Amino acid sequence: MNGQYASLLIALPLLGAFFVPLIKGLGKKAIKTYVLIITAIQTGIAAWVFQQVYSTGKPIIVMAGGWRPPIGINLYIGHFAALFVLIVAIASFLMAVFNFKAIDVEPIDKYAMLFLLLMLGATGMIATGDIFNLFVFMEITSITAYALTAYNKTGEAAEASLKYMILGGIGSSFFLIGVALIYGATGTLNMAQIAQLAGNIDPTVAQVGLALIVFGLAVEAELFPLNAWAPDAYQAAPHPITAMFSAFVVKAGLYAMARILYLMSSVGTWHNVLKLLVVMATLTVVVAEFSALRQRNVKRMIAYSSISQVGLIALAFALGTQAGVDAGVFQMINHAIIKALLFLGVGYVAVQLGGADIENFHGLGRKMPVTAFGITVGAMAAVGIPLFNIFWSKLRIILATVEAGYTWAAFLVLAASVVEAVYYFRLIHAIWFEGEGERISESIPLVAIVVALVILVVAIGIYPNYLWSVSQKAGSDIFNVAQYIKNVPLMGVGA
Amino acid sequence: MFDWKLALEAIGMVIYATFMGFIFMGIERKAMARIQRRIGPPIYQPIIDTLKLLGKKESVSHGLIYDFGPVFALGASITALLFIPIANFQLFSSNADLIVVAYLLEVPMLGIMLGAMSSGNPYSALGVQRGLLTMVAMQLPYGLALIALIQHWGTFKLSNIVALQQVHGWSITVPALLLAFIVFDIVFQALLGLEPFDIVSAPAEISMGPMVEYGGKHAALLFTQHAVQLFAETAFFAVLFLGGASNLLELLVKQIAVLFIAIFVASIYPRFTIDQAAKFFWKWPTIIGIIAVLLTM
Amino acid sequence: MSERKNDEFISYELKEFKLFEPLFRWARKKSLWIVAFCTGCGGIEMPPLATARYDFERFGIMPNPAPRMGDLFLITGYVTPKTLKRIIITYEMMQDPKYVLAHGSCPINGGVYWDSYNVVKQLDKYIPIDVAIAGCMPRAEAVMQGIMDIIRKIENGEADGWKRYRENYEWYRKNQDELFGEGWREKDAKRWLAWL
Amino acid sequence: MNELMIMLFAPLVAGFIAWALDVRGIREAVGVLGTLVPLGVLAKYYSTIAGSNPEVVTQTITVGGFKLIFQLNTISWYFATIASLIGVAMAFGMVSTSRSSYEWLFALMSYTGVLGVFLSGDFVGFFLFWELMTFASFMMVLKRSRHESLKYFVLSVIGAYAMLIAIGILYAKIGALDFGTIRQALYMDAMLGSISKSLTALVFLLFLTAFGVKAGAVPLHVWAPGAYSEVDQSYTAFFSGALSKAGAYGFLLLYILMGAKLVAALGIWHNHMVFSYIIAWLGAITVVVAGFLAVLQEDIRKLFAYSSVSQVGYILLGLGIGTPLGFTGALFHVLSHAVFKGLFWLVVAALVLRTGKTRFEDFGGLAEKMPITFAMSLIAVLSLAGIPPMAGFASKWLIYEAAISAHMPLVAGAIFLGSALAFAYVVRFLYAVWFGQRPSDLEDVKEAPLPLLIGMAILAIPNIVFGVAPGLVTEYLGKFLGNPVGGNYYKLVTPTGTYNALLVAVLLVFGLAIAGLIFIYGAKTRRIPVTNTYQSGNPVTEDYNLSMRRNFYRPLAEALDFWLKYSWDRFYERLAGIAEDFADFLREGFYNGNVQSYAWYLAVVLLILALWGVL
Amino acid sequence: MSVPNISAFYFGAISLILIGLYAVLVKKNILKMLIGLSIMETGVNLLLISIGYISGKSAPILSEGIEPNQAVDPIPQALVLTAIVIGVATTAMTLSAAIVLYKHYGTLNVEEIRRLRG
Repeated sequence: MNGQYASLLIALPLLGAFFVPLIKGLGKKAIKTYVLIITAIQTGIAAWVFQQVYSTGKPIIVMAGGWRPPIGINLYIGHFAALFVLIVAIASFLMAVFNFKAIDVEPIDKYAMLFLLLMLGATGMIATGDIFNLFVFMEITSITAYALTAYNKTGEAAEASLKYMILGGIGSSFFLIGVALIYGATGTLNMAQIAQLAGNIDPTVAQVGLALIVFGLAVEAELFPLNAWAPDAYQAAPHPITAMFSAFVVKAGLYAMARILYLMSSVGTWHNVLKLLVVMATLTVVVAEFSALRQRNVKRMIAYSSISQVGLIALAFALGTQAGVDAGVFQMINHAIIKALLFLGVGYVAVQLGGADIENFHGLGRKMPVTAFGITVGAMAAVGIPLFNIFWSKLRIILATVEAGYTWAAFLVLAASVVEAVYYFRLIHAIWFEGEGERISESIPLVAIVVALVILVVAIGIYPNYLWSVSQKAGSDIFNVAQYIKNVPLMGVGA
Repeated sequence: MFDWKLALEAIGMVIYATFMGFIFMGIERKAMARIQRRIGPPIYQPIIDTLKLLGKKESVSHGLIYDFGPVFALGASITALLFIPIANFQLFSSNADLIVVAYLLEVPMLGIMLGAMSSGNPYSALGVQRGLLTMVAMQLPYGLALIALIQHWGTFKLSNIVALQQVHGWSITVPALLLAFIVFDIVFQALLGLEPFDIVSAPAEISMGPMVEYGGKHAALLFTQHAVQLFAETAFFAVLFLGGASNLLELLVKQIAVLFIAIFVASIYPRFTIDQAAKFFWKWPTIIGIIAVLLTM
Repeated sequence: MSERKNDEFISYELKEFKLFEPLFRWARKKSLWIVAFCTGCGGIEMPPLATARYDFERFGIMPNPAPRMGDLFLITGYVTPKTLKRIIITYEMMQDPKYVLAHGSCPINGGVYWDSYNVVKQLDKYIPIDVAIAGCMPRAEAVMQGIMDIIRKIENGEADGWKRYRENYEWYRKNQDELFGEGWREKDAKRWLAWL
Repeated sequence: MNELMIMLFAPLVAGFIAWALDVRGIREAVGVLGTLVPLGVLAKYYSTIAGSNPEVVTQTITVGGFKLIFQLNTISWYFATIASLIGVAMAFGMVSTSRSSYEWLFALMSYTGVLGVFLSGDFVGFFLFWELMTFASFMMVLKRSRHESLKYFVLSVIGAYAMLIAIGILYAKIGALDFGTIRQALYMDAMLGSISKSLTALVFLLFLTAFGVKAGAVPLHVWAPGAYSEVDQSYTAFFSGALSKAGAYGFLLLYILMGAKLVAALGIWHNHMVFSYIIAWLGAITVVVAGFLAVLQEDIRKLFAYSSVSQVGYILLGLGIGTPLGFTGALFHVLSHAVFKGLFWLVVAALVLRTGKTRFEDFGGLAEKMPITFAMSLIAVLSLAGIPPMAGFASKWLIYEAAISAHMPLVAGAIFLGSALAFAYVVRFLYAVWFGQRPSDLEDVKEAPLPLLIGMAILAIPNIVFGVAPGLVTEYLGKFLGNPVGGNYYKLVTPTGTYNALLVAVLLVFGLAIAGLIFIYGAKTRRIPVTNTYQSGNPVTEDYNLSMRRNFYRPLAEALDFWLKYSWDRFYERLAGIAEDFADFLREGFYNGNVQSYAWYLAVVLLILALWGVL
Repeated sequence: MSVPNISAFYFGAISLILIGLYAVLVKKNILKMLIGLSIMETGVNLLLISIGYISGKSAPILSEGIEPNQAVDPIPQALVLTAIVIGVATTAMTLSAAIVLYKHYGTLNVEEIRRLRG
């Protein structure tokens, strides 16, 4: 059985999205269950693909329309893509469960469509092997993200989505210029072939093209000066969508940036692009942490924390060493789990107690103990406390950073994580030891999800070996480009 | 294995020290009187006083610790005494060195404090506070003087120091140790609680300081302890700086010489208040001590 | 009377130390500590004794502020009820054997203030006096003579004021309560609390 | 071989069970059992470690790609036994003082953390358990007060991250993380000098901050008073008894791993190793400053907190001297400080539990009401003040010997002053709490509960045993340090001095006998009430409290007013304020909500890219 | 493919992009910003087309008269098609957001729309 049905990963959400208007008449609950089923199937397929790729060790190549690359567009589902498509699917499934409780604004069918398209866009960005296809999927993700940010129909939501659109628009147009330059220089759009030809193209054009592509993707991946839209978008978007944003949408952009960065590694001036990225990533971590320090709105605080952790991943990728990339991937997985847990918890509190201000969190320990416990574990894990999962990945990243010679970056990142510890523990103190309140009943499915995620976090914290080996394989998938080129069956045509 | 000779020697030494201690207290009062052109009490007056206190028909106590305090003080003084190499009697000095003896000489202070504190009298509490602050103030120069000495002779053992002094001449002949001698002498005033630093039991202000509630046999115990302490301190001083002694008479002469220095200083100076004393101790004696220590580095 | 026996102020053990008694009597004679609690106008008469001219330290006499250690209690001059309260408390704090030396005529019979409402006419009714020195403030020589009398009395065992106080404590107590009223100690102690 | 694992994780598992069950009886039992297991395992291993052929017990597990090595050699056995001894005492203390299972969970987690720090043989395990220990103790403080706990956490996390960077640098330069290889590489490197002098200095500074924070050296001691006093006192016995020892262990580790390299890099000055001279002076300053601050405190917990900081200063000083004698003194002081400070904190726990008060002016006259606790505190007082027949004196004596014979006179002078201050604040505690007139509201105070008393007994016995027989400890330490201290188990003989503890005890008894004889000879004593004291004749009443408990050392404060103007607390508060304002400025400045300015940020980045291309 | 010769079309495209960027950066009114955005997109599309253009060749429609090697490179043209569609979608989205903003904020001036900040 060749991997052709792996293309179902792309087809299923697309078809699902377009069938939504048909069942619009059956009422809101039906639509939500429909979305749940679609995401469940998607998770099943993704799990099967993951098992297939990791057992055989060979990536699955899907040729669109049977055309062999570089003419046709191919989906390259390697170790990383398999892993991350699974994470995207699981996260969407969890958020689909959360939809039941969190979403009641009127046009549910449009929400369901956008929800599925967002999942599609992210999966596509990760799986594609062609840079223009990457641009198309990126645009799908961005447009659905703009719509979903404005979904709440409040003034703030519209303002946030406007900011996102303008900045996203500029970013994607420059990304397109980059693609045009690369295409102009190499004459092909297929990533594998670009990697082959990148060596002998004119260095200035290659550098400008690479810089512009990285710039375009950096807007999507929230690096320092370009992430001004992110806090507002996270705050204004509906709760499940914020969770999806931080869990995988940003990461898809980050992965794409890393993929292209390492493809073009044979370009002459590759190293100072990396240096620029290290500087931007460190600044992201520092600025985001400091801005979260005196935050009244907990959702915005966790948004800042998510941006800073993503900055940490970007730093790991920008180190340019195998250890750095592995650590970055490991951090990506842990961060996805943590942020899903945190945004789920905070969102659920905002839904139950109306609003995500710190006042509602006073005495949460008594009002909603399980959610409070989930948020506490998520916060402690995010800070990097030993028995939880981020500790291992943060340790890996710091060791890789210092090994790569950026000791100053390690200093700044650790100073920032001290600040992170301060505001997270202020939150924990507010939850458990301040204010009082009587117990409110919490819905069973959400409690189940929170407990499952907590168990996952602690399990990885105590026994990270399996996940570390998975992320090592995924890291090598990105890092050694030669293996990537061998895997893609190029037709050997080209200049 | 219990060698009787050492035990007898020890008991003899304790009796001798107590007796000589009382005589020293008598000399002290007699000399003060003679300086003030008074006849002054007979030298053995402290013995009479102690006997009178012992003879008291009634004895009052504020509790177990009130009784334990003076007993512990006297016990500690006797222990300290037995570790100092008195003249040709080695006693137990081979088993302890300078730091141990210096600490043992300060332990009676805790005994007196314990008793005074448990009496519940505010005057005694004030006396305790002043006693402790004097001790804190004088500890730094005291330590520096001892350190200078140890660094010069290179050993902590008292018996070795005495032996070295027999060979190389007294400590005060060495210039650096002369400075240490001066510092130690100032500290000696505070250790004995004589005039410039007798804030501890300032008679006029807080009526005998810590000893205000003591009467009868408790006061007798404290007087005996003061006597033994006086003898031990002067012997310690003589051993450290004046080259110990081959026989008791020579030691006695040195002890009385040291005592007279203290008496002359005491009968001239008015009393320091406690924070003046602290500031004084941390200014001049400490500076001289540091110089002495650096010289003997 | 019986419950008076173990009154917390006075203890009644009269155990005699037969063996050392002559030694202790010699020691008591040779070392008298004065409770420097100089009441009344004679207080200024006592310091000259300590100066070079008279120097009572020759006889082992030393002014000592703490009553617990003191033996010789000097009542130097007139005694008002307010001072008498302090005198009684201090006297009872002193440990046996203790002697009282009354200076001047006021403690004997009120002296110059014989008709004053506020002076205690006969001190002997309240605390036992061993030696009284007549004179409206006797000079230093007279006081020295008084002290020599005290020493002589101690020597031949006559100075038994403290024994008299103990044996007929009841009589003394009655006189005191008669003057100050019952339970005057607690009342007086609490009087100052409001002010503090 | 996996006893090490059982020993290490038994408390953690017990903590979780106690937290999960949360039933009054079972929770305490599980907790106490959890602390007893490590002590049992360590006792079992005593024969292999300290026996004739001492062989090191090791155990390696791979976690997340890192190979964690756990080893039990002489020095780690020593520290682990002290920690578990205090842990058992803490457990007994907490049986009567802690109400919630939250405290049991995090107390036992910090216990595992400390054991992990002592047993780990490589930096990742060391850092992991170091963070775990910090986090668990922080959560104990978080429950009581936010400000103190955050101050504690920020400082110790800064320390932990400084250590992480130092580990990273070493990992980058040497490529390995376990102590054996690092030690070998650095030893070789001392000659070759491939790691530059400045880099070694940086690594030394980072390790200094990391271990200085945990040990509480002066500039970084700010968290200690708050953290020690806010927590449930019987846990503080462990907190200040064992956790501060992790800092001391860190300094010792510094010597073991980087000793040769540091000497080669930082050189020798007046035949003292420069880096050890710095540590010695750090210790000396800590002793004096914390001593003065301890004397002037009004709150009983603050007094003992500063006293802990000052006593750990002694340990640093001992380590700083650098000679084997210095090490013996320091490590002996680790034991004696853990023991008598643990005892003090249990006494404070009993006092706070029974009276509910913490300031000196509310205490008084408790000696009759709580006689056993009073006896225990008397033992602790004698030991801390350094009265000869007690453990405190033996270790302090060794440190004196080492300091003076290593020609560090001014440092030795600092210890003299420090020990006098220790004497002063300990006597102040005795007076304020146990003696004098009892305030009326303390009439119905009962004796401390039985488990707390057991805990105190556990800690009091070693005080006396190691006091009278210090040789036991020095002989064990000798195995590791090339026995600088001779003499049998009750007599210490060093090249320059001797101290015969048993003889001092015997003579003290002999002296007490003589004094007792005189005492018995006099008239039979009659007990009189507290009101029968000489107030120059005025009658005394129970209502007005005559004892002088507040501002006991007011004159000393006046003598020191020049120095007391400066305080580290205010300095750190201002620093934190500046950091928070900077954060506000950054957030308001950058995320100002205007899309236009966001677009300008993009344009600026484009400009940089354009210029980049040109460069 | 040799280095694309920098011909006039590139200057046109780049200038269009810069004009669009200028409009977004300077104009206070949201609509003007959106117009600037779409100008930028057209500029990008023009750049994309001009990359595939080979002077002197016809449009890449293989009608009967045109041989493959006479036609211009068809791929960029395909890319531009999708880019235009995406441009339309984004512009529609931003305009609807502008309408909602106007309804809530009552103004289109970018300075006033600043509720989400800090």
